[in-house]
Amino acid sequence: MASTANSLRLCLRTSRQTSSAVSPLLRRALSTTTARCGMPGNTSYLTPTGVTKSEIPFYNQTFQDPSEYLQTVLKDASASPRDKQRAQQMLKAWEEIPIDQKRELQQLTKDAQNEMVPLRRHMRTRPTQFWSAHEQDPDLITDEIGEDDFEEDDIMAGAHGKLEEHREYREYARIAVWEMPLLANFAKKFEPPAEGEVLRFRYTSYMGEFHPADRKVVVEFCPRDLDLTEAQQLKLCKLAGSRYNPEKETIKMSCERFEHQAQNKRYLGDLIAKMITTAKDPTDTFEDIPLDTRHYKKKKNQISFPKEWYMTPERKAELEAQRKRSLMIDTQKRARHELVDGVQMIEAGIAEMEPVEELVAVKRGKAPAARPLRR
Amino acid sequence: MSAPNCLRCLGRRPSTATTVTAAGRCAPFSTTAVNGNVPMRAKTPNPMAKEIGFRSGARLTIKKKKVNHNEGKAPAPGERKAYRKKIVLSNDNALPVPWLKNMNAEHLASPQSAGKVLSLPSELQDQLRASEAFQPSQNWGFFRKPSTLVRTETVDLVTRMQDSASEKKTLRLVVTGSKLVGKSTMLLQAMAHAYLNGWIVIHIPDAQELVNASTEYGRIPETEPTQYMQPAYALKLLQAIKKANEKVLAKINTVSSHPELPQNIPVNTPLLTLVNAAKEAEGAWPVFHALWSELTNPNANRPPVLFSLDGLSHIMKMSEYRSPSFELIHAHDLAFVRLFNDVLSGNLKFPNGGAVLASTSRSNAPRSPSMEISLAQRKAEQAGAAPEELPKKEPYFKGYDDRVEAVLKSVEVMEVKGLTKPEARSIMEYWAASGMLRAAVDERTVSEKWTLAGNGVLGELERASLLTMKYF
Amino acid sequence: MPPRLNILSSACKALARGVTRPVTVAAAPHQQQQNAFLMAAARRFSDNTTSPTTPPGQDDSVLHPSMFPQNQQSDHQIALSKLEMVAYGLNPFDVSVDGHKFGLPELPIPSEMHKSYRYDAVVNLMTKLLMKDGKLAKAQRDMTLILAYLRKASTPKLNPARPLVGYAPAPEFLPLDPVMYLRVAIDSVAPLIKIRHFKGMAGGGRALEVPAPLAERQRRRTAFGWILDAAAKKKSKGSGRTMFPHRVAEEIVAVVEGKSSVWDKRFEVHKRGTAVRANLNDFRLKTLM
Amino acid sequence: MASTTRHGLTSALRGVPKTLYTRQTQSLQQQFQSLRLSESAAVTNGCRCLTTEAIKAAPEVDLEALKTRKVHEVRHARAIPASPGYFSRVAKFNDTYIALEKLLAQYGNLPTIPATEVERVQWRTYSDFATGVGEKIRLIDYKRCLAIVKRLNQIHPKLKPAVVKTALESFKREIQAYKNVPKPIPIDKFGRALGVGKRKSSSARAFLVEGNGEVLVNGKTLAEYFGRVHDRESAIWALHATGRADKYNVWARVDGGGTTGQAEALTLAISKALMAHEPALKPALRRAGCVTRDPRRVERKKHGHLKARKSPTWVKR
Repeated sequence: MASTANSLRLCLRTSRQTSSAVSPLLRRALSTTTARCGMPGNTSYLTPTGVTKSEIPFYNQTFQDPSEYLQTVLKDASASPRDKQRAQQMLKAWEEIPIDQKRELQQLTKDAQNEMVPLRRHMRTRPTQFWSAHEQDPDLITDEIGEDDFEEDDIMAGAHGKLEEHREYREYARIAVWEMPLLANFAKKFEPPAEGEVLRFRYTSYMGEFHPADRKVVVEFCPRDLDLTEAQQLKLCKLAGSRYNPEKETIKMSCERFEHQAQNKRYLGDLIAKMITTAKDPTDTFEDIPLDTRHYKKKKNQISFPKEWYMTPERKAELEAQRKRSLMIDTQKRARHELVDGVQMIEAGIAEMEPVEELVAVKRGKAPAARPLRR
Repeated sequence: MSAPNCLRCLGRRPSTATTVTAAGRCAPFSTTAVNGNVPMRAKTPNPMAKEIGFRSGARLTIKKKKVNHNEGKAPAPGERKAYRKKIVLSNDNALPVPWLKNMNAEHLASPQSAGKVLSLPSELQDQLRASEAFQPSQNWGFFRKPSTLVRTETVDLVTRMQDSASEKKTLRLVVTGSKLVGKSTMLLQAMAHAYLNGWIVIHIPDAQELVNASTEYGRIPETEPTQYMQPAYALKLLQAIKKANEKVLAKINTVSSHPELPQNIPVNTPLLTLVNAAKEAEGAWPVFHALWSELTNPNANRPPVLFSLDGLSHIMKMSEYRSPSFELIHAHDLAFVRLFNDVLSGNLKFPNGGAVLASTSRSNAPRSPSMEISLAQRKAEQAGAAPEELPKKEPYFKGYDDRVEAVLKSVEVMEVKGLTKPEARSIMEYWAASGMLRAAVDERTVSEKWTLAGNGVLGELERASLLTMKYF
Repeated sequence: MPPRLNILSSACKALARGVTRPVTVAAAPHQQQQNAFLMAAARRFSDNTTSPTTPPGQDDSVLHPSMFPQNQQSDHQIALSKLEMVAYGLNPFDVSVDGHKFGLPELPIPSEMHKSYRYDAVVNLMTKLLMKDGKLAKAQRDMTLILAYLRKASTPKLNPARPLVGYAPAPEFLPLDPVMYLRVAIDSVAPLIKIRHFKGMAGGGRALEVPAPLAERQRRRTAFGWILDAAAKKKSKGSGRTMFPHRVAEEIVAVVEGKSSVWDKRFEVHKRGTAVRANLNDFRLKTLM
Repeated sequence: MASTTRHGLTSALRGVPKTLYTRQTQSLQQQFQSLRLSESAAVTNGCRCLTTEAIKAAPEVDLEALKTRKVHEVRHARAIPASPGYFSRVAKFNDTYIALEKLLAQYGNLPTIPATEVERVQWRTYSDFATGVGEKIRLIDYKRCLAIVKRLNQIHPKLKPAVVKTALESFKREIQAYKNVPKPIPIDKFGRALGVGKRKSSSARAFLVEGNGEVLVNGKTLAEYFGRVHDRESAIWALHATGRADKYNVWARVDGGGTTGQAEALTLAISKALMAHEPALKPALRRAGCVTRDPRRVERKKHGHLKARKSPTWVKR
């Protein structure tokens, strides 16, 4: 039992080692995947779409035991010498195995064959029905029959979904840990634009997703950077119209007319070139038209802390002098009794007023004056 | 709410309308009276409504609080305005200030009196009152005698007036400044100086009255472009001039006869009689015109003239008046405004010198963009700015007015600023001495009020110290 | 406080205590002058702790020390300690040492220096009573106009039959102190009592009227309420924003002159109070009180 | 075989390092150390729970060890509690109390500093501590406990041993109110102090610098910015009340809210800046009502009300 297992392992290992030379039989013995052919020398295991079966060597033909297969390999011209000598070794190993074991193995493979037949049958992808016509994800293409009945051999669909979710998380976690750091290799240090590079382009990317706005390109430049005379610069600004920002003195234009970024950028570049040429031609410099800045809403005036209030030594001295002066004034006025105090003034003023004759209270009711006057 | 109506009309006795109408004329469930050819009646309360008792249940009755109007008669028309505009120049409660001096002819021109408070002599008070130099919004009524603070700006202005008079030139100047800073007071001081020095003063206290279509107006024949006179205002102004300048006018005689006037005014009659010739409105404008021609007559010896106007921006826009073709009349087509602008723009000169002063207003003033821009330009020029760095006009702004800019092309601009602390101190001492400021006036108090008044804006200083609930 | 500075300051204190005042003042006038100057310098030429007492000093060409305000003892102490600190090589005017630059206002600062109590109590109360719909700014403007009117109004002629409150000054004073004017007017007509009505206690469904004393604030409130009612009945002369305040101000003047109908209200209340004062010891009230 | 696997499992669960098992000199006592209640877990979820600290994956079964060891030793294992007070009413508290007493006995004679000098600590309240421990502690006991704690806290900070510090930690509240002291406002190189004040929904930032009494609010003078004299006064009230109105200049940025709010926000801002310049003025400013921030805001509207408190008029039916 164990010995057979060992021999099986041996075969498996060999088959694993032979990278290019595929052993369909042995592989198939433990695989549920569709029959694929490994063309010798072709390492890719793609299902041969478009390739006719006749061209494929030993398509669907089964070997009784590994030796046959190895023989074919040795015969095969396209096999690499490395494979061939591997095959040699394996053949030797095979010869050494005692006969009864070989027989057992053949028996085993037969059984395996018989079991594998239904599994190995070529799985047809379902014809896309109407409902699943626009389905992107093939996993979601299902036929409703027998979808929900649950025989007790598996976890529920929700649980599968959960697992799927976890797999997704972990995938991104892996990316974050293993691949993101590699981005650092692409890092470039910033170098400021050179003298000649006056145009500043802005692109928009949505991380590979499609977005109607990702074709948009914006260019900003300062007329002063272009080598133009004052008049030409002014004309350029006038041409730019409402794209001119009088505060920053820049012109900012965008284009999303065409389908691709590159086209838009190209268009902008041409446009700027045209504008510059127009600005340069001396036939009509728009002298008579004043620069129109109505489109620009000026920011509220940026107020800032007054410089002359800064506490410099001069300022300090000046303030000291002021305070000294004012204290001097007060003390002098006090000394000369010239400091005007409102309350004292009032008292003094009242004192020198001539006293009014004192009114005497008479008994109530007698005096007519006592009766309150109505308005 | 149609349903209750319908139910109601089911229970209702046949109403007048339904009785009148022939059967089947009205829809069975409608509450509206049929108004086909039926004569509608005056609505009468339905006598049956009560006993049938629809709209039963409690009703919301809001009891109006009865206000008893048992007072006397309402004030006569114009009385309220008179009360509002009443100008009180003295307050017997206020203490007399011993050190206060009366203003005389030289005071305002002398730099020594800068930063001093001077009181107006009674005769001058009457003159200023006649020419409506005092305003009800100014707090004259707090003190025993009306007195003003002589500021450095005042001295500056007055000296310039004197110089122009002595050189027989006409000073053309616009007084600007922020709100409540004392522009009108500056005019008043200028007028005070003029009166004290025997000038002839013509003052238009509020330019708004000229343009807001409040006085009657009429076309002046054979004028191109058509000008409009304001006879009623002319009469008012003439009387003000007469009252204010009586003495001076009595001394001066006419140099030309004025045939256009109804009364014959021979040569060498005193101008006073000429002014008196205006008895009622319709004759007033020619008389004023005659007076004006006399004053501006080049070959005559006249005293210098001060022509002042408050609220400049009113006359720098379209007026409210309408021309016969019902278009708005430009303020410069009104004769008075035209005269003023002639002098202000320098087209017309007073032969013996004088001054024309205008002050902008901040309290009630329409925006006049071209006035603002040109005043800003003048200010920049005086500051010595090169012509290219003057403030520029908005190229695409529609609201500018060339006539206004033409007038203000070469005027001088004087901006009135806030008081300095010494000035503030002196006037606050005056207030305290007259018992209206119950506090010791020392540097700290002064500085504090100065701060509260937005760096010594005079009007704000008054608000902060006189018109306050604060108990000092 | 690091120990070194601690020691130094204590040393300064000791020295300052050691020097007696007469010595500094009399024996060394120059020293005193220096001290005075130092004091001024210490307060950065601010006169925050100045006392109104003016020392006799005629020489005003220079800043003579005797001109400086002198509440002496403490100032000498301060100046001396500062000098000592200088001697110890410390900056005497270091803010961290004494946390002020211009001298400290003496505490407690007067109550009208509190932001919320800046106005006189009466004025404040009256302003709040003038207020409608929570428009305090308008009420305050009205109050200023009232006070301004009182300042300009002619001296009131008192009516001997309608005596003012005890503390009322001579009528000439009143216009010069409008707040006092207002207070006098209100306190004079303020009723001492109000009449409380106990429903159905008098038997036969009649209310039992009992006089109850009023607190000061209540009295003023009632009085000003009456004044406002009287003002509401007046017809205003002018127009514009001065209408209402002038009416109220006129009423206040009328009150002081004894012409106002408010006096009658007060008289009525008092009379009623005296009439029903027997109800105070009514047995039915015993159950309540 | 089966027993071995079970044993492996248990050992894995207990997380006892395998060396314990391999070594023969391993006592039951040691084994049950691993069974003791973990303080932290008890404190967090406030109940006694039988936890093993750090659940590890089962160690790899190595057959040699299985062969060599004699398994019957650990078969009849009985749990012996870690603490002697395990069966008392308030076991954990007793333990802590005893521990504290030990500490006191040990370090009680270290030099102390007077209670006024000790940096203020907020100790946990009785209810807080009791719920934390999850035992029915008597108040009096906790008070005794705290007394010891405070005594230990008085030990001179330089000499206070680490064990004492750690012991005291469990009696301190998580949030120490005394720790958050406001940052002192610096005076920058231009001699300015920046104070920030708020009121209602306005906020103001005021730069205070020595000067001659000029005030600029959003670039305007006081009179231009505040139409109302009352507001101007309250804006510079801090300066007015301390008689500094002519000693400083103010340059302020204000936004939000209405005039009153802005003015009183300025009051607070200026007074804070002033206190940065002259700390000694604080009592005066406090008495002038310029130090406290007025917390009143607009009351929120409630559902079922028309405004904050106004409810719709009652209609019959």
